[in-house]
Amino acid sequence: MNTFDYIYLVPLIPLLMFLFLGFTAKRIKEPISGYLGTAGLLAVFILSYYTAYRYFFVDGIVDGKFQQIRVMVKEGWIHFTDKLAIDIGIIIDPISVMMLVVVSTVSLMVHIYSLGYMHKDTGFSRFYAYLSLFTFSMLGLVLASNLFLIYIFWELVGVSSYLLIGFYFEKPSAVSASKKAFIVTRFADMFFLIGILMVGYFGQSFDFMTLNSDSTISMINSWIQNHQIFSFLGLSIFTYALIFVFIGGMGKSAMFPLHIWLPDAMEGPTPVSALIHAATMVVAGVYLVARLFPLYYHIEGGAALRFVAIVGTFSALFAAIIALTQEDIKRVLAFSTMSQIGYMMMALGVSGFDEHEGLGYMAGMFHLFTHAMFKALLFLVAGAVIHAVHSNFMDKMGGLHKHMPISSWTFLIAALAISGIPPFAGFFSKDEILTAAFEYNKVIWFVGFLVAGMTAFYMFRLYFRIFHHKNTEYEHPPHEAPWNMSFALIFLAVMTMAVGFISFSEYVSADLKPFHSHIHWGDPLVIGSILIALTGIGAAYLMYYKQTEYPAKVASGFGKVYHWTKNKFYMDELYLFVTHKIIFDKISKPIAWFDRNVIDGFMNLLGVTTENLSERIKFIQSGRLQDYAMYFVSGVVAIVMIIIYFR
Amino acid sequence: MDILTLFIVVPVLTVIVLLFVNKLEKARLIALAGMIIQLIMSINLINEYMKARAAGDHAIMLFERNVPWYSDFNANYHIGVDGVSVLMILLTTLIVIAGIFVSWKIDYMPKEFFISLIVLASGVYGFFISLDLFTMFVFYEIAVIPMYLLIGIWGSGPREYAAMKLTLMLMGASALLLVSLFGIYYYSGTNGMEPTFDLMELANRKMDFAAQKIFYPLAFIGFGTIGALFPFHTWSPDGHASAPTAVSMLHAGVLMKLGGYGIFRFIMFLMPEGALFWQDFFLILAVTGVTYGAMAAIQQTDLKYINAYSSVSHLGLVLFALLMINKTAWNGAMLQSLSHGFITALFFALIGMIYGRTHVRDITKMTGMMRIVPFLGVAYVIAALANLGLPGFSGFVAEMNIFMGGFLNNDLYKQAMTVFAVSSIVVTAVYMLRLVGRMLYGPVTTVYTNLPKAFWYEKVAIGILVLFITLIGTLPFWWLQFIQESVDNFIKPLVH
Amino acid sequence: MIEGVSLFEILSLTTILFFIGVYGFLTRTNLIAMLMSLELMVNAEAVNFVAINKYLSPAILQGQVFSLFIIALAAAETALALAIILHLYRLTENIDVKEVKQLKY
Amino acid sequence: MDMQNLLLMRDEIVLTAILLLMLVAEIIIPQKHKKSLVHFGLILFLIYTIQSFFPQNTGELFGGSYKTYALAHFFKAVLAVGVMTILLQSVEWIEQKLLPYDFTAEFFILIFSSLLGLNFMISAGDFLMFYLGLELSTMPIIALSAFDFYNHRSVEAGIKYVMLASVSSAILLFGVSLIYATTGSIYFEAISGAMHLPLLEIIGLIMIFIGIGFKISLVPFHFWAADVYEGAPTVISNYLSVISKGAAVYVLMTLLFVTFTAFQKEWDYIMYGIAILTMFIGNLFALRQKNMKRFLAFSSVAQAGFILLALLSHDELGVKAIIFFLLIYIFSNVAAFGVVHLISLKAGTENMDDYNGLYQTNPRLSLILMIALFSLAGIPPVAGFFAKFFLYSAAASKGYYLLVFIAVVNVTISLYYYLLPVRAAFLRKSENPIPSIKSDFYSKISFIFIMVGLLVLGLYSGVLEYISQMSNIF
Repeated sequence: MNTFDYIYLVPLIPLLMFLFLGFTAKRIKEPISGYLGTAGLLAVFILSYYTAYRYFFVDGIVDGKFQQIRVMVKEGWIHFTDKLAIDIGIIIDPISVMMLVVVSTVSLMVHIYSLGYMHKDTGFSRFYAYLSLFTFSMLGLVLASNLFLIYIFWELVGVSSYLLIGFYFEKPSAVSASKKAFIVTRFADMFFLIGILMVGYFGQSFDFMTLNSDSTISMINSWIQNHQIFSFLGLSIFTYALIFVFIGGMGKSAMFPLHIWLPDAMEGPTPVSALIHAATMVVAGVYLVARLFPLYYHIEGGAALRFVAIVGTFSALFAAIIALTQEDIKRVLAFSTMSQIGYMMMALGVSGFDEHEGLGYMAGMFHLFTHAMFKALLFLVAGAVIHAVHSNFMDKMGGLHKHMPISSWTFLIAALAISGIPPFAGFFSKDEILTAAFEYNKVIWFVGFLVAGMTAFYMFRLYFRIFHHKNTEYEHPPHEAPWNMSFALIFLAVMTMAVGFISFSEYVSADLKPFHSHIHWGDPLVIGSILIALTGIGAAYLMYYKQTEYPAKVASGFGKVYHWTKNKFYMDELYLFVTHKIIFDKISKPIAWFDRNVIDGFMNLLGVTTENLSERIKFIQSGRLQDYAMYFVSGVVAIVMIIIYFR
Repeated sequence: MDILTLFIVVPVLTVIVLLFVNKLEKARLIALAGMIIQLIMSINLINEYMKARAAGDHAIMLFERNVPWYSDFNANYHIGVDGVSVLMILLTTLIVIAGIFVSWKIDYMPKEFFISLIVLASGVYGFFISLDLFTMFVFYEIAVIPMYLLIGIWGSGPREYAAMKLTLMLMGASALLLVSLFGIYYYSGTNGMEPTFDLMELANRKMDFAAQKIFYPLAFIGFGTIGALFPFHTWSPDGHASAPTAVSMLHAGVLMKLGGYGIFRFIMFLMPEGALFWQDFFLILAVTGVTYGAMAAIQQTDLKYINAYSSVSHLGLVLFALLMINKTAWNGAMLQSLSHGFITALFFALIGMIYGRTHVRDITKMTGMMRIVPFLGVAYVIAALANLGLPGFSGFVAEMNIFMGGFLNNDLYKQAMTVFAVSSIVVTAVYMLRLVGRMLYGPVTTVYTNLPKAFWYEKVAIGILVLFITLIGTLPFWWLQFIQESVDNFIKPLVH
Repeated sequence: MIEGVSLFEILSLTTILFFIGVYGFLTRTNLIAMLMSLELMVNAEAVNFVAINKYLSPAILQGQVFSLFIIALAAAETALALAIILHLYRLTENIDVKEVKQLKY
Repeated sequence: MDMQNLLLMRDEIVLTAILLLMLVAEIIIPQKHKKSLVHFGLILFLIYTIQSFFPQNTGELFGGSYKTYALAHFFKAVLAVGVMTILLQSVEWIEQKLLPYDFTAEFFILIFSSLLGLNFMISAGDFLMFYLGLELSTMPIIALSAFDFYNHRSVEAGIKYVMLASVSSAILLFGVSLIYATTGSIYFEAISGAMHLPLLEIIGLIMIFIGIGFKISLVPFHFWAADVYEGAPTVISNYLSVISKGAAVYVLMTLLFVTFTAFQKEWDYIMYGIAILTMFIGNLFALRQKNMKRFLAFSSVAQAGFILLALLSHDELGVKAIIFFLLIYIFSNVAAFGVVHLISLKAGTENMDDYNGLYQTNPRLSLILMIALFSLAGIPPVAGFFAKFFLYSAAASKGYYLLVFIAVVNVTISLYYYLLPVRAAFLRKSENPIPSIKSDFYSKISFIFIMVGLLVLGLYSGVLEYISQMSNIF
């Protein structure tokens, strides 16, 4: 299979672009650097789509099963043992190709969009350098053929996200936000790393194809059978390994309770939020689980997978509730992202493995795909709005529909899509998720169902309050975004409308065998999900289309709950308490004190005692002749005594 | 004159030449010239080495030379190199060169400064090439003692106190080492054989287990002290804080590596049973050092203290890896020695440069340096990222080897210890980013707005170090090929 | 060889003499007195040698020769000491040993 | 008893001869040319030194009361070299302090006779010779240490020294008499043949060894050392600290290793304790000192403690180690004292605090001081390190690891105070440092010689091998 040998170019181009822009950031000025970056991305874009075409339609499928193709770039980049090694390789299979398409599309759009958005920004070139860095890392992440390699790119996307969130590094809030994002994800990555070590130790390989192979799985399962002792709370140590790996994913994908960095991450430039914190990086967790899906599904009857399902479901609900009350539009979008990713996790969690059983898996991937499109779109529109209004807060907005129609229409499309209104993309994926959940567990299904309604509600709350609601007086009237921004918006809107009709299950499935799934329009589930969405929209319309007193009423009606949600259930405060009050003050400070005073003090004490001693005994040398003679004689006597005694 | 002895002769000649000049301009040029020669020789050495290996020379040590010195003590001038020492020599050379560039404008007693610096370096070279315990010890002490003058004369803050403390603690440690050297020596003399100091000879003789139990910890602590083993690390924060830039670089970059190297090359190799006997105990110390150093670093506000503690943490990893007796971990240990050498040298270089501009080392007192001195700022961010183990930089590959190696031990205790050590990567991230956020980012401190940008010589120094940090980080296999074969030879006595 | 007197008696005498000397040296504060007690010790040894020689190995005269030398050297020592003491006296109008303690600690 | 045999004691004869020549010269040289006496004395001693290196056949004289052998001869040569360097350093002092009083010749005569005494002591074959040598070596030095007239300290030093020395020699004599009583002989061979260690004999031996220990200034018999060193003229302190101490160590070694071998076991216990005591006391007292001479005095007390380590191994290794150490110790201490002497002579201060910023004004002197102190502390590549290393290994070879450990701990302590003058000279700065000192030709020579010695002796192993050829004295 050497038809994909060119594939290494896909991550390579952005890398070179990053190095070039990074070293010349001082000299090359706007807009050349921007054009360069975009050109590079365009190349990547074309390559990715070509790859997708080649894979899905020409030579990907062999006797009814999609092949997993591995293109080795550097064998044995690090050899741990002869079995365990970090090989730099590229894996090509449905999900990686699918992610390739997602990343390149969104990234390209963001590049184009930023030409306008970052116009006249001092760090223009730096911005594009960072974007290239991120794109490189993200592409590397999706293409990595090796668990450890994925960890490497995992860290790299983490750092590029850090750099981009802290892009306006003179703004303290941005700095602290970037720091928070990096450290929280780093904390998750620690578990990820430990998980990797355990997987490597028990699975005897880091290579995905080897790990996911039936032989490895049966080997591990038998090991678990024979080593019951290595278990805790009835789960074997290997399940914990998988859970640790998943915790890494939770960190990146902002699952509860590691989500706290995501809202703050909105400090970064909006295109960044669109690219990293909506479409690509945050779904890395989902991608990771999908990558290792066979392991998750088969080890100990999918114990780890249940954990995934629960975490996903809860996060979906939790985020949706918070999103209901936020005032900062980017935060609303952030929480909706979290909620949607929860959805995807849920989908994976409830999924079976082969044929139609694997519906959840397929749906999760599908939702990932569609969500990338419309959520990126939402963010970009939000960016355009912020660009125009110079504020993040809803109450500063309103009635923008007539000022910026394109933004308004595209936003509407995206909002409909995310609310799951046919025929927009979101509907199909979300509906399949709910179907899968229904088959798996009614409670989870119900939560998903509820979340769907909330989603519709807060999205339209957002829409109405930005574009209708009231006629705010702006000091300098907002105008439609420049062509390059609008182009991105329109393109993504088109995608949002189109992608829903891809019969996704033909291409992506848990067991790599394409199967056929279609919507039963008469199915009560489908009807139900559409209805709940409509109710949500209706409620939003009633409360926010015009300025009404309903919102205040409802808020007061909920009382305390409202405040809790508005304050994101005080999660940040909790974390602050734990880190500062406990770790810093109760652990780190004492240690520092201990080191300075006890250990160092001990060493100094030695010196001081010696000097004191020498001061104390100086009287012996009294300077009196007869004392000396006395000591002399007594010395003689003493020695004689000793000898006599010991003899 | 063989290829290795030159590494000692050239510095000595440089020193002799330096004795006859007085001006700074001349002195620094001569010092630089001498070290450039060293660099050429180091590269040539690597080249020769690879040739020899390619030619299928699988001797444990290459380019050996054995000249009887104190023949009635069987103390010989026995030298030779293997992969690790070759790399260590390269490291030393590069860091000394960087150090010379950093102290390009040193004004007070320049000649003496460069002399002591190069004397120190020559001691280090000798240590890395010597295969005889006696020779090794001589060079070790030669390497340690110039620190007193370097810190005491050119240092800052409580320099006299710091210099004295450092010297006494290191000398005390070397005293322990000395005792155990005698132990090794005389126990090799049992059953009729002449006692010997020769490493290769000693390797063939089996040391009495009872004796190993006594002398191994002495030696381990002796080397551990300079390798910042947990309770004996306390000389390093003060020492680093007071030392002049180039000295901190050389000290943290190279001198502290002597510890791990010595344990790897001499102690564990000669006293394997002792090593296994004491393994678990020292493992606790090492792991404590790892997390403890990182935790202590969080609280510091002085740049140099932050780094000193971070060094405690990262060198703790070296000892930790050495104690996880298996090949992967040992590869990691040696790689970490190199990596930490470059990274920490880069750190101290930058600290020196920033301090030279602002005359402040307290991170709470300066913000927004990124805008004022962008080059240094970017370099500092790179250093920080490398230090917290970002892929693509040297720290990552080293630590991954260490953790993997630690976890590969089929022993729950060691795996738990590994998990413990892994936790340090988070803490490292915390203090590193805290530092970057406080000092480099944020609004510009107006006092410092018109500070000079980086000078060419500073850029050269930084460039060298960053280059090698990335080289290790991106091409680990090239470096590991040197380390692996030497590790394979030296771990043999310990693994059955 | 004295009739009726055994070596033991002589030796005990000299020993007593010696320790009287030591005692004197330790207690007397006048330097001259100290010198005299020194003389006591030395003379005790001189007697020792002679007596031992006479009683144990009368054939060879090692001990007696030795004692001769002892006497001579004792004289020399005393002379030297006296000279220095005189010198001290010239400097500080007294020869009390307790005053001789400038150099200490 | 013909001339041929008499030539066995060539060293002593030559020494006596130059001593007498000095006497004659003193008489015949007219008043106005007295200055030339100094050069005359130097030349004479140079001749002696050179001849002492010529090979000499070994044997014994006077029925075994005088015997010479390769090592003894070599050691005498070493002492000669030491004295030579000291004399070179003291030239200026003589010209300043002694010429006016016309004491030049006396100084030389006394030094020579003291050295003569040491030589006799070294090659003594019986207690009589030994005792004579001892006294002959002590008394002139007593005289010399009180040589600095009208300086109360010097006189006090003299008094303390004379009194305590007499006590110690008295005790030694008592011991000798006891040995004589038990073995019926004063000849070493005879004694060692007739030894069967009754209590009396042991007490005697202890007294004898203590008499020697007094000269080596072992704790608790070291009290005179500090005071005498401080009070006496620096030249004399120098001589005391290296020459007479070295000779005493040598004698103790020979007595212990060769003559009284039966007594080794008992003595080793004591020496173990004394070694530890001496090291600690010496170091602890040295820590505090501000006066350089007193400082060096205590440091040399501590050094004596280190020497005992090697005395614990009763074999060739120990002999080697001790001789080598003494050789290098003489070099390093002479260098250190030389610097102190020069400074106290030119700048009139012996206080360590006045050394602040010495490097700025006298870089060479401070370098010499530093190297000398490093050698004393035992830091490579200076010779002292190797000397100490072999001392330890001599002790370790007998399994005294604990003692070695204590010793190295003490080295760490001693390193602290050896670094203090270095700190003063290099690290510290001062408004009015000691003005730049112009050292005279002779001390220059001696310093160059010593520095070469200190740097070469360690790295070049030939010397040790040369010693080890003749170190079989058993």
